Amino acid sequence: MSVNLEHFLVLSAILFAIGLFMVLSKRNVVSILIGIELLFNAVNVTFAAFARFVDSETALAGQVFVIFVITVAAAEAAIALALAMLIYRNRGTIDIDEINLLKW
Amino acid sequence: MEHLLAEWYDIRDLGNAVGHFLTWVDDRGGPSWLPYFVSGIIGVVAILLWAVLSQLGFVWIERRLIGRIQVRLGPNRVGPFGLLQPLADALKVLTKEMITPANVDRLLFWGAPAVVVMPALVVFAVLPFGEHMQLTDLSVGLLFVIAVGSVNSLIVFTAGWSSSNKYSLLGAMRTIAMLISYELIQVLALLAVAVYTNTMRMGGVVAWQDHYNVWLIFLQPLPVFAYALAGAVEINRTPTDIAEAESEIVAGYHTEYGGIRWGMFQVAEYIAGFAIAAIVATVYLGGWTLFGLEEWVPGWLIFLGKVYTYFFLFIWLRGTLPRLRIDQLMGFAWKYLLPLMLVNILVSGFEVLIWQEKDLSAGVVLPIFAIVNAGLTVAMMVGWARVMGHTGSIGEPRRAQLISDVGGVYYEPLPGGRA
Amino acid sequence: MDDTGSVVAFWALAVLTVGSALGAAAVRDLVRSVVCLVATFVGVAGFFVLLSADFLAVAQVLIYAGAISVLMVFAIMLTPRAERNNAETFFRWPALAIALSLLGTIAAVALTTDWATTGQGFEETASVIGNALLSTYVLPFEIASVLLLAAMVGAILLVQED
Amino acid sequence: MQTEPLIVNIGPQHPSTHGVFRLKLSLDGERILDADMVVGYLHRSMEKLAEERSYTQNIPFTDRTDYLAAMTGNLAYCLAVEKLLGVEPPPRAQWLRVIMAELQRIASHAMAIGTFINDCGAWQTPLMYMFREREKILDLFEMACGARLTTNYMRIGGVSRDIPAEFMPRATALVKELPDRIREYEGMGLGNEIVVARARGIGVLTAEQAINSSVTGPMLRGSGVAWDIRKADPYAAYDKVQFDIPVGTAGDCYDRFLVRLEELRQSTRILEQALEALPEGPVNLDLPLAIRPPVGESYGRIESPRGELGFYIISDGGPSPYRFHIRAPSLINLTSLKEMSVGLTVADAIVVLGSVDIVVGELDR
Repeated sequence: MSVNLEHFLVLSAILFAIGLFMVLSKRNVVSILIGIELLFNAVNVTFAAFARFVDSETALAGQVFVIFVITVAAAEAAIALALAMLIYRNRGTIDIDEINLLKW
Repeated sequence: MEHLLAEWYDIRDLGNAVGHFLTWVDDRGGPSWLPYFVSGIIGVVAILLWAVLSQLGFVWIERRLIGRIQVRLGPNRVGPFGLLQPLADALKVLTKEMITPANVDRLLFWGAPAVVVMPALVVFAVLPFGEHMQLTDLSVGLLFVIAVGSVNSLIVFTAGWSSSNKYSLLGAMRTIAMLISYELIQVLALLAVAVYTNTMRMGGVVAWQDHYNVWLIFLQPLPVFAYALAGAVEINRTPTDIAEAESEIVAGYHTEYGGIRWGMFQVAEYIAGFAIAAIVATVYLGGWTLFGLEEWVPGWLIFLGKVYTYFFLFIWLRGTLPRLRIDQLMGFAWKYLLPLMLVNILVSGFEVLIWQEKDLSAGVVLPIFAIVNAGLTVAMMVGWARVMGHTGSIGEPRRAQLISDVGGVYYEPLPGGRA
Repeated sequence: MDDTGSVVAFWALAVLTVGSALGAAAVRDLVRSVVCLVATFVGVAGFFVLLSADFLAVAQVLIYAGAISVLMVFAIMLTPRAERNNAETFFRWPALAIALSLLGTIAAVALTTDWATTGQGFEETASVIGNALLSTYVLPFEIASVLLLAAMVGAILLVQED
Repeated sequence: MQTEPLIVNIGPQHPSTHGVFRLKLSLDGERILDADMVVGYLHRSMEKLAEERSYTQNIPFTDRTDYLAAMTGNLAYCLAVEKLLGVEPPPRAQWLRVIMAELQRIASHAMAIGTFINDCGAWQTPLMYMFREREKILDLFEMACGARLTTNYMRIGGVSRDIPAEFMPRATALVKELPDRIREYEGMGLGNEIVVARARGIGVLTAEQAINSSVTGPMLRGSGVAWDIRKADPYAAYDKVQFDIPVGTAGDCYDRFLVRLEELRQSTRILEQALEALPEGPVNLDLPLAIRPPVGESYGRIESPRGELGFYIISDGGPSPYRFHIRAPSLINLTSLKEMSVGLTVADAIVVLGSVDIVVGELDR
């Protein structure tokens, strides 16, 4: 029995699906953010798995890319949570069903 | 591995005995993973045993020492010199009732003390107790210890939040705020070390110090100070025990815990204290080496000596200093330490660059760097304090004014609205 | 990667990661959801170690488990208790369908493609990544730092009171 | 943003409230929006009980109001009753009263300083040092009257008994070593950057505010008002001793701390003079135990370690007071707590509370 690239890919696909489900269906802005973080993590695992398993000249490029993803994720989380705070401050709720100013 | 090993009875490095045992296991046949498994188990059990025994010992030492500092005797009734006091304490904690208040988030409330010891213990996995006495020499050991420490804050927060107690909540928020600030300081402190030693392996850092026969504390005086402070913040020791400030918020995040659950927090705090002491000893104080003495004295004894000496500092500070306020502590991190640490990294980078580019001999440059860095540290610390407008308590009156007649009013508001 | 240790580690981590990710999606209380998320992050860090990306693993723990989740906890704490549920909108079943079909697609692609694999792990990743960041990828590196700065300033501006 | 303040109850059971006192804080994060003090958890109805007992039987009550300064409590009450009776105790009793009151002041201030640094977050060390001297003083009290805390030593018309022979050498030795000890305390508190950082500029009470809210004692002097009843309205033998009034200038916790430290020195100075001047003679007027003062009212006040301690007594000519009221400095000093602590943080509020130096037994009689 061994662990191959496919194992990691399927695993990250599962993580991705869970994250996607949360992003699409959750009511709370913070829950949606949790989903987005799961998406990022799924992608990161894929990157690292490809870097590890796939035969390539620049094998570590995948890991470097993960670094960038983590950086962007940190920035994204900070901004998104600031936005959530702002929405809460202005609208008194962080329920996305209630945040419908752009809906007509 | 084998070619490095001395005889099994060479206790200068207990790794020898373990290595021989593993070869013996390997020779008996069996699956290939067995030696790894066995060595892992041995390492984990050894670290656990050491941590718990040290903790028990230091409960007694701390209480006696603090007693000595406070002109009293300390525990002296249970056993000779009160030596069995830690056992009595442990028994008491074990038999006390664990109260679960109403309205707590039960799962998190019970879970937090169960896992709180883990991060502190995991740190020891990358710390070399001796040349071969290291569970794993992770290539990013320096970052690893910080990363694990940051997990600790989350557990503490969980404990405080789930208690549904306002004191706990305040303590938890304080913990998080402080740890985020001081994590940055820790990273910058250890980054300067990585700049110098060109490695993030703990073993590599020790080897570097051994090779150049110099401790990093001499080359990096500012980071040592910063790391020591950040470590004290992380383990909630005075003068930075703000998260469990007894006089303000009772016991902070573990106010609602009793019995062995409280005991787990206590154990975790001690072990985290040992972890900080061990990191400082490894990174800045030469780890298990002592300028050649490790040839004769077991390296792990040297290492433990350094760890315990450093831990003694914590005890001393606890017996001596009052507590800072949280905004003072945070301001110190962001306004004072952070700029200095950034400058320090720049300086370290320049020094390493000069050293490498000019191809100078270590014997010449390292003493110069040490003197330059020490001077620079003092100059920066004093100068930046002046720039920040801190004059210290020098300007404050040391005596009240003495008046011989009643009735006068001598009130003057403080200058600059320092309220 | 066929030694027993790796296999056992993979499956253990898989159970931890997927289980806690499911937990993050399923539990009702938002704080518990974040705790589950932290467990997921730690599991993913474990995968990074398995994939001989130890620098990534540490960065993962440091940034995701140490910083981002703390940020989320703060955001949750700043909202009132009534807002701390983790419920779904009416879009639950369609979302589940979309997610499952995507999972199926990715899994099918992953399993049917013939990847040009090699068995080599990496020895020392941190220094190689560091060199790469400051040579090949110096432009993205700088852009990322500008992005972080912008995000920092933006976040402060956004939540500034009046 | 709609936020609601976090209400945190400091006390009634809390390590830093020095007893069962409750401080209700409204917090915005860590900042105090409102501070509300709730007293009454230790109310023992002493003022009413005293109306049912004879004048002499009431003396033990005065031990138990300010239990950290029982001697001064006794003294104030006895002064009030003596005023009512129009009697003057013999000189030896007057000097003994000064000695006991000043010893008590040192013991009480030592406790106040120790707990203050404790409230700043020190881990018991200053308190233990202060206790060292306090123990010696309590030993002296034990010699004089057999009790350490609730002394019940003063009597109407003098003191209950003369001091034993071994009292004087012990007291003289103590007074000799006190200046050194005080220097030690000074180093412990003022030589410590953290104490200064925690106390300077915190809990400012201007002279005007202090006077308006009838604050007395070290708090008033810390706000820069030179006021001391020992000088303004001398009692016992205080008109025969030399001492100065220490005053602060800024009215913050630090200055109150300075004033208390300096008062330790001044008390030592008074003790030196009093031990020197102690005359021979009777210590008591030997009044009968059951006295019936003439109809009238009197107010006896002294400078207790915490401020002006006054006993207001109305006599209807009967064997027990018609009205017995205590002006407790702890309670009145504490009323300015809100003024001092709003706008500060939780940690500061504890320091401010420590600098007020309350005794809950006096807060709720």
